[in-house]
Amino acid sequence: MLAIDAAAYRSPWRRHHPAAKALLAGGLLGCALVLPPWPGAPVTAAITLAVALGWARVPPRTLLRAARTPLGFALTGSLTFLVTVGPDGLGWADGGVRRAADVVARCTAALLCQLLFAGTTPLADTLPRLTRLGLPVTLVEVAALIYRMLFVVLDTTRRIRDAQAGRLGTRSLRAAWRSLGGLGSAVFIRSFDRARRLEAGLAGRGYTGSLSVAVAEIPLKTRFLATAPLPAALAILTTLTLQSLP
Amino acid sequence: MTAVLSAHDVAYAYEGADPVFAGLSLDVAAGRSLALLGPNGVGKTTLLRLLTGGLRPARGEIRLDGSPVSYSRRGLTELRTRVQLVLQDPDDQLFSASVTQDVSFGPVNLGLPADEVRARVVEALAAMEITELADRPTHLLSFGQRKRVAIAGALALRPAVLVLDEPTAGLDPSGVEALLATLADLQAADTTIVASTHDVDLAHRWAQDAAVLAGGRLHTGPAAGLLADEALLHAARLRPAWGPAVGRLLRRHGILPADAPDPRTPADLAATGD
Amino acid sequence: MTAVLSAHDVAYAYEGADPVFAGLSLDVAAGRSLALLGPNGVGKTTLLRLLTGGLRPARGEIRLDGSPVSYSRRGLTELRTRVQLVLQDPDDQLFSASVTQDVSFGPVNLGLPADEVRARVVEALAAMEITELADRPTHLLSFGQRKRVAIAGALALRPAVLVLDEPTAGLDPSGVEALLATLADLQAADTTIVASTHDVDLAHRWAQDAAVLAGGRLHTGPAAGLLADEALLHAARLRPAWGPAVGRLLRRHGILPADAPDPRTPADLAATGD
Amino acid sequence: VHIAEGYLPVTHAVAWSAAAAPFIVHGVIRLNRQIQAAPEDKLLLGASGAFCFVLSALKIPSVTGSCSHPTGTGLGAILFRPPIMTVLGTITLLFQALLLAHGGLTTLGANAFSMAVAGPWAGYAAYLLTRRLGLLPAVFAGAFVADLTTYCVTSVQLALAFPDAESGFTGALAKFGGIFAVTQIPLAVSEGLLTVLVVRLLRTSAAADLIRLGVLRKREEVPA
Repeated sequence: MLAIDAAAYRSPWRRHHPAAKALLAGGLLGCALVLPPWPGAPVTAAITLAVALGWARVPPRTLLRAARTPLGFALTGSLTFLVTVGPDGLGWADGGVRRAADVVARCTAALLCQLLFAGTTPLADTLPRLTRLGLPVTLVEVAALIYRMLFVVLDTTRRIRDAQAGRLGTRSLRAAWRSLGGLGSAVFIRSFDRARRLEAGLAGRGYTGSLSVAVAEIPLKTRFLATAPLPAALAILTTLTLQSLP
Repeated sequence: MTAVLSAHDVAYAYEGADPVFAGLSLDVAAGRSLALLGPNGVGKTTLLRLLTGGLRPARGEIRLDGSPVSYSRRGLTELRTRVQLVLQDPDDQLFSASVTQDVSFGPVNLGLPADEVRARVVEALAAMEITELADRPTHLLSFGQRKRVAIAGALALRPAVLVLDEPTAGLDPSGVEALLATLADLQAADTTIVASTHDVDLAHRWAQDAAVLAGGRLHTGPAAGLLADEALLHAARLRPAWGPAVGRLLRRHGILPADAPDPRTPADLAATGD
Repeated sequence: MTAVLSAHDVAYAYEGADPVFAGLSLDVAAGRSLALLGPNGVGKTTLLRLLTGGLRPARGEIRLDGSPVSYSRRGLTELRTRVQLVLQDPDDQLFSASVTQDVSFGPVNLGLPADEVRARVVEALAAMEITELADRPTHLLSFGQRKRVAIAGALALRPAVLVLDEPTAGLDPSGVEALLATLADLQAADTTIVASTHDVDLAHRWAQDAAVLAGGRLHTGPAAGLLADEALLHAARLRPAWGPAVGRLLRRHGILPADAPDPRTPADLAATGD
Repeated sequence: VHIAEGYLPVTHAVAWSAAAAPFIVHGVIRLNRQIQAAPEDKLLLGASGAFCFVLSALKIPSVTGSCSHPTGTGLGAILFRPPIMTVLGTITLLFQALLLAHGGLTTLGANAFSMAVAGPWAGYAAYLLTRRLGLLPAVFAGAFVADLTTYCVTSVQLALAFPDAESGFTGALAKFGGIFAVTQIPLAVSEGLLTVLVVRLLRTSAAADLIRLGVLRKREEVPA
């Protein structure tokens, strides 16, 4: 239903511990943010892309589609760097292109790191482990419930939208607004109804307030853990080498 | 036979998934009842959504009265005023506070004058025999009543073809009886009816024509013959119906004449062979 | 016969509504399969929730192994480790995105050690033949798969009695076959099975005992006899099953010996009378 | 508009996370207290969070023909109160980052500050101030203000991070404001209208829930 989510469950990296994947993607993200954008950002982006497509086998289509919206934001946002507002009104900014290029490059590299993690690490594996980082149990349990119910509600939303379209609910702007109001309220009612039914369903399974579950152990494989910092190290080395060139 | 609605060599695949089917053709004959059979996950709902304009085929075309459907706003409006889909779960279709409001949704969207909208609502509620529910809030109705309201919402557009996805799911036997009677009335008033199901007994009892989805192919024909084909049903992971099996046995023993139709319900057996 | 679970003169009314029933009694015999039949809205689900501790009777009592159930936390825990309810819609029971985590909920709640929890999960998934789904996310499963996960969640508590509300609703014929086979396996492993349905054909085919809710009263007996009583089924707004009707006709014509059981599926007919 | 991963300089990302943190902690404390008092609310909160996520994924048509998403922060704040909305909104943002790549992980703090803190509190304040004018006008005000505040705060965040070469913060704010906030006014109106439509329907079909959530004052405002 959500492409990145589905890719994460099919990922060949599914068996690796989320912490190891966080270390790998997080290291690269650090490089994207901290290294000087030229040549740091393109180098980090290239390495991350190679890792994502070649090693972690994130589907390229999914990666591309997911990157469109945030890249659109980065590009439109950076257009403002090209102009400057002075006492005489708008003018072209000196070095504006360079500044925009810096930000877009850094943003692209960072985005790829984010997608590398998201596309290989299912939330069902990550969420229950967040308590070990010191997050309150109730918060994590509510987040896990939201994650589960999200898909049920999204599915309902899609079907209601289809039904509305079928009865000409998108035929005019007026109809579209009427449909949207109906959709919003129906989704609210269905969500709350779902919660009440789930409560009754869980009561039969012994629910008295705690949603504790057994989390399947994912062994921290030392080899993967040992290689996890390498892409970031490679990014740093390459950047430094390129910088030292005349 | 005139096909009021047809699919011609239609292919469809959901994003990032394998094709549901690659090249299906189906003719829906005007004024008849057609059962679409197949196991879960084979693409029955997808085919119904394609036929009703909810999805656009990746290849091939949907034809309404012989002309390809255009997916422009106007083309879709035309298709949707002629062909209406009723979903399996009525709650997906009821999103207004009261029954009347909900049933009026389609006619209002069509831009009909208030008088005409009111007349359509009264007519649709009457056709579904739920006139007394007009002022009730939808969320206080029983499942069977909500199902009837959902169908009334479709009928308010006076469709030539009514397409129902698993119409009997969740209904109890008397609810099924009542629905089948209503569908027969609609058909008598010239509405073509298409319904998906995985209940071969039901299809054998109710439908004039049948279409069985098996292995990405569609097998079509008159229901009586097609649904007696146990090899086909087996290939489609469906369970043979009682009617044809009983009919075969009774004919073998000479209790039923060779040209008699198969029994449709257990009640048909009471008078058999006497 | 030992009743592992029973309702004794039980009455119940939802707040602000008329009583669903006023004084029902039912014995669930250990190790057997019982079908609870009745039309929608007659109170099947209410009775199942009373039997499994989800509702507390206004009058009368529920008995587990002959002793009245106490509605203290401890009493309910005892009831729920012995008797588990599986709801009609699996999404009402599955709260976790991970199958393994979801199935582990009952055992973890019971305070079992981690090793034991893991063993129970493995066992329950194996019993439902869905071991390969262990690492799959709930939201990417089909309806039939989610149904199996929901049942596994109940089995992880190793209940003596498994109570299922409309277990075949929404399943296609091959899903129904597979579920019936699994239920037969569970019963062979000494689990008592209670299931509600309004499909008399299914009940006749599957259950050893039957209980029919009609007019606020419960009629109980061996399924073969009770479900051949057309007057009772009519009073309960149920449709007669094919099996008894066909059996009666075949016996009348001497094709089936007088003491032979009724056929249960159309496939049974193929060999009949040869 | 979610600020994408890597768009903000590290110092800004850290500073906005620090700014959002106390509000999130406050929200979590309130969430904990509510669940302790009524454990069954856990499931309702899960449903509320799912509702917020789906709400922010709806497409609203706008006069210009383009489509945009509602923030949902105003309706969320009215239904669940700002502290709880801060938590639900932050979880929603985390999921949007990981499931849709809308917004980032290092920019989570900045996005949470605008969408889960500033928007809900400003919207809720507007709602309370206008509540005596009636439910629907107050709902419109709440949703409109929440939406607009969210985007103004985002513009401030971007202007602080990328001051104009000549005119510094003010010039940059004008530029980002021009791109985001001004085009946002019709969308804020749209979100206000949509929220009114939703609440008007809920008032008839989910009155009991609205009373329980404290949005409706008992029976007086429930239409017959």
